[in-house]
Amino acid sequence: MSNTEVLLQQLIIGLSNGMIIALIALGYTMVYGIVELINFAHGDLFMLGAFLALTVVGALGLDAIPEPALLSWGFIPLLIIVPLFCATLNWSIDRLAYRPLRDAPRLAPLVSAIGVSFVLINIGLFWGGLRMDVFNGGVAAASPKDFPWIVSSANLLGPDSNIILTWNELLVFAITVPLMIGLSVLVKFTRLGKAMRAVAQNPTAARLMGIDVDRVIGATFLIGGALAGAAAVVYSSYNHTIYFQMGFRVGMDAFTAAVLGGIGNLPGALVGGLVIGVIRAMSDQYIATEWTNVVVFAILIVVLTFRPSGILGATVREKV
Amino acid sequence: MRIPFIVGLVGLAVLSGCGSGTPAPSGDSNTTTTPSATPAAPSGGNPSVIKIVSSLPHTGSANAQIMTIVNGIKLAIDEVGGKVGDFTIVYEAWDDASPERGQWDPAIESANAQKAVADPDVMAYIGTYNSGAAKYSMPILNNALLLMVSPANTWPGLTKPGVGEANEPMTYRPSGKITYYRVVPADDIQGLVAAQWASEMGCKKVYVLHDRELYGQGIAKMFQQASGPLGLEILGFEGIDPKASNYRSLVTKIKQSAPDLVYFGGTTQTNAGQLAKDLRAGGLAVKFMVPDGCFEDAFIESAGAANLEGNTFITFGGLPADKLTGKGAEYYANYKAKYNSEPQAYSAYGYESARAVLEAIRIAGKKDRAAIAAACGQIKDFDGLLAKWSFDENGDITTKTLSGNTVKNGKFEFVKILGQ
Amino acid sequence: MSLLHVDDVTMQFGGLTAVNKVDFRVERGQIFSVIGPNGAGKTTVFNAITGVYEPTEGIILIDGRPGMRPVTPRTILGIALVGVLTAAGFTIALNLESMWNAAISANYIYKQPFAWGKAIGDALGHLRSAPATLTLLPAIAGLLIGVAGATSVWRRSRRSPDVVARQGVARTFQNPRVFHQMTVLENVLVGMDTKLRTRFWHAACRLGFKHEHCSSVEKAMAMLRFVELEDEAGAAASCLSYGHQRRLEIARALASEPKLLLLDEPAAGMNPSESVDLMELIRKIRDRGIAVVLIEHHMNLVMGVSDRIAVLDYGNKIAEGTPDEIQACPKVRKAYLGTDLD
Amino acid sequence: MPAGGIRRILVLRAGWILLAIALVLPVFDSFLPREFQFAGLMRPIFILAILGLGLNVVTGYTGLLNLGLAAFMAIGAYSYGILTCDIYPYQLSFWTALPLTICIGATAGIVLGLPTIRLRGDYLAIVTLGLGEIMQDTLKNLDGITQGTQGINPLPAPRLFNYQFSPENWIPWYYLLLAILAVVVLFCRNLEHSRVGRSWIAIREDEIAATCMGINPVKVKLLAFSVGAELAAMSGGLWAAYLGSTGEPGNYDFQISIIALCMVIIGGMGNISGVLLGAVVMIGFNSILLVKVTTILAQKGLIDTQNVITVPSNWKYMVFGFALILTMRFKPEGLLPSRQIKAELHEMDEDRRALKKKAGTK
Repeated sequence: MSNTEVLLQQLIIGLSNGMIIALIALGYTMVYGIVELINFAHGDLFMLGAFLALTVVGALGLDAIPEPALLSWGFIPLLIIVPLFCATLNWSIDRLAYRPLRDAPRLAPLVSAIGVSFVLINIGLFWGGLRMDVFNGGVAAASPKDFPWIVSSANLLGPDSNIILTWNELLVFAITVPLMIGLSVLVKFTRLGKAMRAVAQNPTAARLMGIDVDRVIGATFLIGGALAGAAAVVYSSYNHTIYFQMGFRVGMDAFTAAVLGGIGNLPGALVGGLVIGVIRAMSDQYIATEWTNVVVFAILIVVLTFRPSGILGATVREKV
Repeated sequence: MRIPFIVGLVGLAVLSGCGSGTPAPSGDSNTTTTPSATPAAPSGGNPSVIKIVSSLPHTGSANAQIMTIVNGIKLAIDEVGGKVGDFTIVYEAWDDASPERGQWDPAIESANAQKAVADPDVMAYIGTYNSGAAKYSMPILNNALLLMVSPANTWPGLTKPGVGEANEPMTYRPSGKITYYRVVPADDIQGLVAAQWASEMGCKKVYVLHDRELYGQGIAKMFQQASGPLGLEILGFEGIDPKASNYRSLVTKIKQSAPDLVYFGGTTQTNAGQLAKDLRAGGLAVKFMVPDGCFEDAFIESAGAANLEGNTFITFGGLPADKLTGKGAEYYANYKAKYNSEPQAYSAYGYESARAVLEAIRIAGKKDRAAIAAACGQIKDFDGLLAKWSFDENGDITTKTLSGNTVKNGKFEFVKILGQ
Repeated sequence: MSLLHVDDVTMQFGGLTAVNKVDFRVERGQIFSVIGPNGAGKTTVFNAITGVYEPTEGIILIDGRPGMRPVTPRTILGIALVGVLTAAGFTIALNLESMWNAAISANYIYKQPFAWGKAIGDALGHLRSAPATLTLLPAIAGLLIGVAGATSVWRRSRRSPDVVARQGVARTFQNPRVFHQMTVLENVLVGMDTKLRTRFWHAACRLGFKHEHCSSVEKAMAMLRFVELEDEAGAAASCLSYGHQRRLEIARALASEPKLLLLDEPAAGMNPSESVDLMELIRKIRDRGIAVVLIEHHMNLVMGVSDRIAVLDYGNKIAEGTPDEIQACPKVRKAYLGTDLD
Repeated sequence: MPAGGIRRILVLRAGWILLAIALVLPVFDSFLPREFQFAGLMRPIFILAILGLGLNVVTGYTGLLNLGLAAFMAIGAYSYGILTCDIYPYQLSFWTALPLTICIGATAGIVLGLPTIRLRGDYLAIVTLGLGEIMQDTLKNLDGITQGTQGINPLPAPRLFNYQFSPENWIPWYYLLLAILAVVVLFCRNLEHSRVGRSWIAIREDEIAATCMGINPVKVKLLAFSVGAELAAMSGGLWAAYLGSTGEPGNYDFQISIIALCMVIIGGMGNISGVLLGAVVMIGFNSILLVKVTTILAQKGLIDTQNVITVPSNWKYMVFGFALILTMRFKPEGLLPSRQIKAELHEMDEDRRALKKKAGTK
């Protein structure tokens, strides 16, 4: 492989990984923007989404297809069921664990979110014990599960090409980009979007204007959950391994992306995700795999030193 | 008023501490743990009962493997009818793992060791599964001269001087006596044999990866050291992040250097499955070799059988159960008859370690920790599963037989015996 | 020189101009009121004075000094030090393992005595012989990042309310901001913070601490007596009524022994008799030699105590003068009542 | 009102009650049947309680969310390891190494706090979270110095007036750790009731109001951050000394930070007795009760390891999670009431007592 090819390949990998990170980061950033809560459970919600995806794959027998077609029909039920599940779950979590704490001190919902995250991790552990073939009969509940290929793994650039680009990479973009465009349109132009921005700016004023704040927040959790669900499908079909503790690491990457881009800022989440994805790929290639996490962290610190609110974040003026 | 109280408290603490312990003999202040001349074995207990405990990580992804080890131990005890001489043998399986780690936990392992020491009936300690865990329990058990036999520890430094750290293995033997034995060949042998096998298969250039864990990194280093004399070129030696979501960037980097073989020192728990997947997805159709930490069904399950098919090679410090002959074949048949399932790779070693313990008790013939531990070292030409073996002066087993395995049709398949 | 100089101060939030070229001066011992309809920008002026906001334009001087951290030789030295340390940190971080190997691993033989001098020499020797990409480059990068980072951080924190407070300006807030989880007494003790000398280790070990503690509690109690809250000293601040919280805020502000006290609507929500008491209190504060700037809607109170009054409307100062002059000013009446009465 | 009286005593004297219980526990414990003995397992509680007190300074008093305290614990453990182990040339004793460890922890806190402490609360949370993760990576990667995942061992046990502590005899350890914990508690109490503690709490309560009182928020926060780091490093050093090994870097992971957070939250934020109680509850549940229950159930043959749901320790996350959620929902001030309620109960506040004394002497 020539150096250019390597660079191109790493860019493809970095951007694909970055897109997935960004998709999850969007969920963090939306919730943060509107209720100023770091939704710690988001990564684990995503993990449960991946477990559901695997269950659906097992139930539909998608794992039995030896050589999947270019675009498997199996994606369609996955992309409906999993986001729906995650959205409902996220909404319920908000309803039960966060909403009663709306007026409590800042730390209270955050701690509650950590608690929810634990509960979800535990559910994930038990889920892995499900007596299904895709979970290996549920004998070793905690061990990583193989997520079968549901999309063709053939190289689109021809079998001899050094650069690998498959439907998997394209699918990451094909699912993520429309979702992001849809989200921006929703936030910019719809009634709900306007209400969301109003609540984000000032919940009290929004309530006085006749906006049902709780409903708007609930809708935000629904959308954030659906994004996590979509991310779970994309992630699982791209990486092919899921395990019950993956929510933490993936969530942390996404959260770092949200902060790097400027938390509460939708384009910021995208920028942050892509930047982190590409930095990871480049660090793996040109520095050393074992130092990648440290490199990402160092860059985060340097960026925050110069721009305390992230790359695209606006300076917040506290009301006095 | 408060300060005097605290001072008093500290004084009280010191006092009670001095009262309850034996003062250390004055001597070289550099020695870290002063051996007490006669380890005070806890009194009490039932004189006709000898308790054997095992400390293995039940919780976590090694679970399936561990269960077959425990079954192996039980099998060995049942074979002697639960009695050695006049002593009734009681066995307890302890867990040294915690769910949040999904593997062994240092606090639990050292608590287990202390618990074993405190129990007057415990005469032998089978464990640990992980070499890292052994480092915690070894000094504690050694100080009490309690026999410890490991079915799975492969870190060379635990027994052999000169291969590990400067203070190994003496640091694990505060009493100066050897009380730790293992029935598996250590990693230096496995690393060497793996490199030999790679060379035999015609590989010239290898890329070595490891999981930055004690076991994986250690064995990868042994592989690297053995490679030089064999004429294998090491293209890279790199640690991976076991929690990463994928290794595609790394695979691209490896691809650029075009190796014949990728060696990964790691286990199923440290994402060997994902690495195998990404090697294939990244279009790197080279040989992939892993050590015995991946010799369990969970590896095939998490990697997806198709990704391992044909070009994945696993070294294992022993033979697969169904390839055993003689005593080994007997064990395999008994196991299947008793538990109605296939034993996993380390089950045989669980069985073997329990047999070693029982043999030691038989030789010693009395319920005395020091005697039993010493007796274990005297085991010679024991009719083992693979061949006749003895314990050498370090407490290592003398057999050096390893097997080379591959994956065919979603199952491990034995290829050949290595290192003979 | 007047105590407080507000010179052509403009505050913009995005496109909105909240305060437009406002100027006034407050002299020592004066009670100065700022009045105006809601949203006229009064509180914004307070925030600009106390350093909570940075004015978009204009100058604010307290006792002739701007309310921000001055650039001193110490600042420059500090930034330079951060730069040098970052440079050293970067270089060492990149060479840590190899330096360690050269100094420690190569020289230490298990349980043998260790030659420290040789080890240090070897470490430095190793650094000297390392390629420039591993030493000079990170050093330069570290120096640049360190200096730039430190400058950026320092500039951002330059204008901070605590700097202004240390210059002798104390304030209260429109909605009382007492520390709810502390007792009333502790609230006042926080106000005294700048006057206390207890250092960290002294506090932790209770060395030479009793004396200051007693005298500060005594002073705090005197403060509470001054605002007639001494009976509540041990109560949690959150248990106080609204009016009492306002008094507590005043006591807390006074505890910092300010030269200038800014009161933001101290009489809001008070009944007439309470505001008479308050008027008395404000005079008493002035008599201690403290200048008071007051934002207030209660015209009786304002006209009763003020020496001078400035009137804001839509961010502009429309009038300034003695109470009599203000009462006579037609522009003010128009601003308040919307039409010219005459 | 007797009920109120008992409650008052419980609230105001919780620390003393806990201390008294801790002092007699080993005696009481020796009367229990062997399989129910647990006092030896209390030692991790004492060590981790120090960590909890460190977090209490940062999060409880100052309101900064530090999710990476484990990083400082790791720094402490490894500093202690490098300073004492005989494979390095330093080979200091416990009593010299521990203070040095604390100093290293405090310095690390300042160095890492300087660029980050000005960040808003949630940004600080992610930065500290990241710090906790990369500290493990760094320690693993620098294996030439830290022995990587092998951990540094063995570490010498302390020696006190000719008495050599040893791993087998737990009672001296018990009292040593208890005494150190008592000193740390005293340290924290003194700080809490001093100018330093007041400024921490003021910053937590209302940063703007506190700054307008002349408190420099950066200095105050940095101090809190570094005190937290120093206590965490101390607990790390003790942990390493207690285990006789630093363990592998992966032991100092997010779980540790979270357990510390749970202690502080469940026990009662900003309340020392609460943190101690939280430590007892959390660690007691985590490494004593759960282990005991699992062992007993296993002996009775009620556990099917092939089935995750039947293993009690697999329910741990669930229990922790619900504990956190329910605490926040129904008792956000924690098990032991916070200062505010304490203040209500205080009729003779300490400060007023000081005043009375002063007035009396005049």
